[in-house]
Amino acid sequence: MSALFPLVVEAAKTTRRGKVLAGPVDLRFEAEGTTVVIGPNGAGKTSLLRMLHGTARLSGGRISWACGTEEARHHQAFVFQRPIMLRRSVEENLIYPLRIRGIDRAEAREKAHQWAQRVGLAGMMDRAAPSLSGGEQQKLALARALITDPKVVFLDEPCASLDGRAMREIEEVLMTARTGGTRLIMSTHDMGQARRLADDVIFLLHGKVHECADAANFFLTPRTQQGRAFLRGDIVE
Amino acid sequence: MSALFPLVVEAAKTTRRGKVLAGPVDLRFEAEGTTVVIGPNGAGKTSLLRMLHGTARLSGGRISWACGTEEARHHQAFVFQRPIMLRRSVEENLIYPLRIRGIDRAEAREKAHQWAQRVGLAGMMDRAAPSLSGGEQQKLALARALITDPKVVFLDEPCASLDGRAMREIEEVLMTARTGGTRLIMSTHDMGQARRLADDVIFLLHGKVHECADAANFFLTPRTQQGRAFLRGDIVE
Amino acid sequence: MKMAVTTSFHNSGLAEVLLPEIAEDLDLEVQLLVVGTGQALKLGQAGDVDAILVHSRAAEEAFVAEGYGTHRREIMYNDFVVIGPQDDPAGVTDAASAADALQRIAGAEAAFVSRGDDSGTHKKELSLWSDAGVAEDGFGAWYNAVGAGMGAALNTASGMGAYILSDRASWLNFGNKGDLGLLYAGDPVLFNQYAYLPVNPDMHGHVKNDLALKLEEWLTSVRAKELIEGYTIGGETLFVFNATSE
Amino acid sequence: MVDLWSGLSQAFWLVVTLDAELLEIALRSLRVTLSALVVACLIALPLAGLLAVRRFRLRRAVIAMLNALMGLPPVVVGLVVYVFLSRSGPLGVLGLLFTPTAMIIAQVVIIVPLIASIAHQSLRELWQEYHDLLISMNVTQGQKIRTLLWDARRALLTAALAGFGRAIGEVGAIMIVGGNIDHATRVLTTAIALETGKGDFGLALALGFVLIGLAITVNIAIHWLSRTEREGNW
Amino acid sequence: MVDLWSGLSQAFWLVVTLDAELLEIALRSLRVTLSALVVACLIALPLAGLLAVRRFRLRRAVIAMLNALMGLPPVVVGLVVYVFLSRSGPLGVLGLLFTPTAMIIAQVVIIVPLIASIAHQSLRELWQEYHDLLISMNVTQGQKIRTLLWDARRALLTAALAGFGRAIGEVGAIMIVGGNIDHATRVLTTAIALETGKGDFGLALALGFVLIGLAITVNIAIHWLSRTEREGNW
Ligand SMILES: Nc1ncnc2c1ncn2[C@@H]1O[C@H](COP(=O)(O)OP(=O)(O)OP(=O)(O)O)[C@@H](O)[C@H]1O
Ligand SMILES: Nc1ncnc2c1ncn2[C@@H]1O[C@H](COP(=O)(O)OP(=O)(O)OP(=O)(O)O)[C@@H](O)[C@H]1O
Ligand SMILES: [Mg+2]
Ligand SMILES: [Mg+2]
Repeated sequence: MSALFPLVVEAAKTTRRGKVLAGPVDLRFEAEGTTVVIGPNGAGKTSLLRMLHGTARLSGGRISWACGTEEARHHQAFVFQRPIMLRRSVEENLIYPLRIRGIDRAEAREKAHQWAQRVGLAGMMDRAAPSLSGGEQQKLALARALITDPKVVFLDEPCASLDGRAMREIEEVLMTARTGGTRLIMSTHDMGQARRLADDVIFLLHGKVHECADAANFFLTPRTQQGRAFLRGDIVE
Repeated sequence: MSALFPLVVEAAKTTRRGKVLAGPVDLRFEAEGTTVVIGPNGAGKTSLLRMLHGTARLSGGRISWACGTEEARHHQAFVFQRPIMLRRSVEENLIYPLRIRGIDRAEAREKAHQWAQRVGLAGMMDRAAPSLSGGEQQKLALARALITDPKVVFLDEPCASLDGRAMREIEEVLMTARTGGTRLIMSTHDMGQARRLADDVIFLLHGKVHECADAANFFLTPRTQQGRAFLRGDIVE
Repeated sequence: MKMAVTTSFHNSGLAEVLLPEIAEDLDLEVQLLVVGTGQALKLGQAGDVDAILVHSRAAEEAFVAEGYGTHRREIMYNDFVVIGPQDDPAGVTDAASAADALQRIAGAEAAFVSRGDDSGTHKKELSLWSDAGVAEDGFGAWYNAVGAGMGAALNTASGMGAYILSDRASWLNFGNKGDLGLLYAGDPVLFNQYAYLPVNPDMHGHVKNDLALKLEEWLTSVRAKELIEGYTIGGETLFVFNATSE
Repeated sequence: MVDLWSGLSQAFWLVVTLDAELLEIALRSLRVTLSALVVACLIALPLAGLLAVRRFRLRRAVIAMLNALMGLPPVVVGLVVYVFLSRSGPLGVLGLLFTPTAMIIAQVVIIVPLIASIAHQSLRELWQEYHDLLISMNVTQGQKIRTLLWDARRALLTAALAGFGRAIGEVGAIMIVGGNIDHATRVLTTAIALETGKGDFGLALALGFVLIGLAITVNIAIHWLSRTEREGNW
Repeated sequence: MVDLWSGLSQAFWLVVTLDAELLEIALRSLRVTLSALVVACLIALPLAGLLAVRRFRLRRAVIAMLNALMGLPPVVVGLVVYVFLSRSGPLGVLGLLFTPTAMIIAQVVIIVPLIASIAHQSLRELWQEYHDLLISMNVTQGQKIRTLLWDARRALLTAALAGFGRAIGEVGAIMIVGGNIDHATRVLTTAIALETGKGDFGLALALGFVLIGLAITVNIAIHWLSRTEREGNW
C-alpha cells in the first residue's frame, strides 16, 4: 500500500444550485494527527468534510491524495452528523462494511462483537438499528466507521448526543485510533472536546477557511478577531 | 382556559415489544419553571418525554393533566432529538402549526418572519427545510415548536448541534418563554446547560427516576452515589 | 336503436354497407353490438338491445318460444367452407360431401381448429361432426377448441397449419395470411341462415319495438335485397337474400 | 413481421393524415380514461391516506384486500357492472349501459385498488417520517391526510400514472359495458380488439401504436409539468 | 342480478366439488402467472435498482418511458408477441405460439414496466436515505443495488403483488398468443371471456369469483408469510 498523504486541496469548492456551500479552500494534510474543524452553524463544516471525503461533488479546484483517488476512497470512513442506520439489526450494521470488503461472515461477526463491546452496545446486537436511542445510534455509526481500520476517518460532530461518560470513552477510542496511525478529521461544537483532541484547528466562516493553526496556538491566542469572538461565544461577523 | 397543571404521573410506563423503555414513574409537575431530565444514553429520557407528551403509548399507569388530556394536548409542543422537517420550505414549516390552528396565512407569515429572525434563520425562508444544516434544522424545529405559544414545551436535547453563540441565544429564547409562563421540560447531556436552565432535575437511570430534586441541591450534593458518578462522568451502575 | 349482431356478420363487412343506407332511408341510427351468438341472445333476454341478428336456428327458436322475442324473420344466408393447408394432407379437396371431408380430417388426424365458443359457427361445426359420425369424445390431440372469434380462429389455424370450418365472408375478409386455401364448399348442409329477432316489448317495456319493426321492414325490402346481393369481396358474392315478404 | 411493418406504416399515415375516425376514438379514449382517473384518484388517494394514518382493527386486512383487488380481472368487473346496469338489473332505469359513463364506472372500479395500493405504499414511508411530528402537533386525521398527500405529491404521480396506464389499455371490461358501438362507445382498445377479431392484425397494430404513443405523450407531459414546479430534491 | 347469485352459487359448487376442469385451468393460471412473475421480477427489480442508484443521461427519459409502458395495452402486446412467435415470424422455428410459454412471455412484457416503476418508487426513497452512507463506504453499483433490494424487500412486495394481480387478471394478450385452446392454453381469464361470449354470464361470473378468490388467497398468504419474518417496524 502506498501512502495516502499528503492530501493536497487546491481552490476546492462545492456548490448546490449555484450557492457555494464550502470553498474555495486551499489546505494540506499530513499523515499524522487530528484536525478539528470548528465554526458557527451553517459555516460549512459538514460540506467541507463531505467534499474532502468525496461524497459532495467538487465544482471547482482539486483534491489530490498521494496515492490516487480510487485507492484513497478505500481507506476512508465517515461518521455523519445525523447517523444513517441501515434498516437492519445492530450486528448486521456492523458487519456490513466488512462483508462489502469480502471478509467472511464468521470473522466479521467476531470483529463486530469486539467493537460493540468497545462502544458499549454489546447487549443490543439483535436490536433493529433504527430503533436505537439517539446516543446509541451515534455510537453504532462510530463503531461501523472504525471497524474497517480506515487510514482516515471523518467525523461530523460524533459526540453531539453522548452522555459524559460515553463521550470520554469515545474520545479514548479515537485517541487509540490516532495513536495507531489513523488520521482523524472531525468537526465539533464542543470547544472542550476540541481542546482535548485537536492537533490542529481549521476555523471555518462562511464556507471559507478563516484561520488554520496549531491547536495550542489557536486556543491560547487566536490570530483573528472573529476567532476570538467565536471562542467567547460572541457574535461572529 | 382552565389550568393545565398540576400534571400528575402515577406509575406510568411505556413499553415496546415487551421491553420497558421508561417507567414506572411517579412524578408531579407544577405550573412554573424548567425541569431538566438527565441520564446516560439509553436511560429513557426520550421515552419519558414522549410518554409525558403523549406520543408514546402508555402501557400502564396514568398521566393526568388538570384540564383533561384533550385540551392539554392542544397547548403542548415537542422538539425532537432528531429534528423532523416537513418536506417544504422553511417558511412553510414555520407556518404549518399556525395554519393547523386555523390562523390565516397573512398573520401566520408575519409570525413566521418574527420567529425566523429570533432564531437566526431570517435569510433562508425559501430554502427547502430538509437541506438545512444540522444546526439550522434544530433552530427551525425549535422556532416551529414555540411559534404557537404553547403552555408546555418538551425539548429533547435541543442544543446538541448548536454552536456556542446559537446555544446562548436559544437559551435566552427559552428563558424568555419560561418567564412568560411557559413550562419547559427538557433533556440534555450538557451539564453546563442543565445548571444554567434547570429549576429542578430528574435523574433517570434504566428507565426509572433515580433522583428527583431541586436543581441547586442536585448539582451541589447529589443524594445518590450514581448521581455523583454521573456528574463526574464516571461509570454509572 | 341498438341491435346485437354476431361477430361473423360484422366481420363480413356487410354492416358497413347497410348502416349508412339505413340511416339515410329511415333516418335511423342503428348501434351495433358485436358479440358472440350466445351473448347476443343474452342481451336480448335482458332487454339491453332492441333486436338481434344471429345465425343459430335452434337457439333462436327457443328465444322466441320463451317469449323474449316477438318472432323470427329469416333475412339471408351465406355458406360455410372448409379451409385448410394448401398441401391438403387429409385430401379434403376430393371429398364428396361435408361429412366426408370431416371424416377425412379425423382419419388423417390432421390438426383442426374449432371455434369452441358455442357460437353459431361452432354449433354448426359440431352438428357436422355428428353427421360425419365422429363423436365428440373421439377428438384427439389434433382437435383444438380455441374459444375465440372467427378471425382469431382463422389466424390460429393459419399459425398452426390446421383445418378449420369458417363462414365464407370471414374467410374472404381474412385475406389469407399464410398458406391456407379454400378446400371444400358447396354442400347444402353448409348453408348458414341469418335471422332477425325483435325483442318482445311485453317483456321489456322500454325497447324500441316500433323502430325494430321499421328496420325489419327495410331489411326485407327490395332495396336491402339489392344491397345484400350486390355486396362482394374479391368479386365473390357473399350473401343470398332469402327473406319472404310476410 | 409483415404485420408489424404494415402496422407501423399504417399508424404513421393515420396520424399524419389526422384520420377523422381515429381522432374521434382516440379522443374518446382519452376522455373516458381521464374522467375515470380523476374519479378514481378522488376515491383512492384519501383512502390511501386514511390507511396510512389510521390504525384500526381491520387495517391489515383491508390492505391485503386492496392488494388482491389490484388483480381484479377486468372481464369480471365488466360482467358485474353489466349486471347492475343492465335493464333487468337494479340500476337499469338509469339507462347507463352501453354509454361512456358505464365505461368510466368500470374503469374506476378497476383502477381504484391499484392507485390506492401504490399510493399507500409511498404515504406509509412518509408517515413513518412525519408520524411523531404530526401526532405531537395534535393534528386532526383530515389534516394529517392532507399534509401527507400534499408532501408526497410527486410520488403519488406514479400511482396516478399507473392507474392511467391500466385504464387506457384496458379492454375486457369496457367491451362488455360499453359494447364497442361505433360513434358512441368505441375507443382505441375496443377498436383494436375488433380488428384483431377480424384478423386484420396490421390495422390492429397500427391502432395499438397510436395508443402507446398517446400513453407516452401523456406521461411525458405530466412528468414535464411536474418538473417545472420542482424546487427541492424530493 | 340473477346472474350474480347464480354465479356465486356455481362458484361455490365448483369449488366444493373440486371440479376437475376448474382445477386444471386454475392451476394453469397460477403456473403461468407465477412463472411470469418470477421472470418479470428478475428483470424488473435489478432494473429498478439500477435506475435508483445510477445517474445517467437518459435516466429521466427511461423512467418516464417505464411509467408510460405501464399502460401498454395487453392486446397490442399480444399482437406483437404473436407476430414474433408466429411461424412466419423471426422466432417461428421455436414453435412457441399457442403454448403456455408464449403466454408467459406476453405476461412478462406486460408486467415488467409495472413492477419496475413501482419498485423504483420505493427504492428511490430508500436510496435518498442510504445515499451518503453507501457512497461513503465506496460500495460498488452491484452491492448498492443488492443492499437496496434487500432492505426494501417489504415494499417490493407491493410491486410484485401489483404485477401478480395484473398478470393473473389479464386476458387480451394471452388470448392472442395462447389461443385459448382447451386442455392446453385455456386459463381462468380466457375461460371467462369464452363463457361471456357464449352468453353464460353465470358461469363466467362463477369463474371470475374463483379467480378473485385465488388472487386474494395468494395475497393473504404472501402477507402472512412476510409478516412472520417481521422484526422491526420497517
Ligand atoms: N422501538 C424500540 N424497541 C426496543 N427498544 C427501544 C425502542 N426504542 C428505544 N428503545 C430502547 O429504550 C432505551 C431508552 O431509549 P431512549 O431513546 O428513551 O433513550 P435516551 O435516554 O433518550 O437516550 P439518548 O441519550 O441516547 O438519546 C434505549 O436503550 C433504547 O435502545
Ligand atoms: N442542498 C443545499 N442547498 C442549498 N443550501 C444548502 C444545501 N445544503 C446545505 N446548504 C447550506 O450550506 C451551508 C453550510 O451547510 P453545512 O451543513 O456544511 O453547515 P455546518 O457548518 O455543518 O453547520 P452545522 O454546524 O449546523 O451542522 C448552510 O447554510 C446550509 O443551509
Ligand atoms: Mg454540520
Ligand atoms: Mg434520547
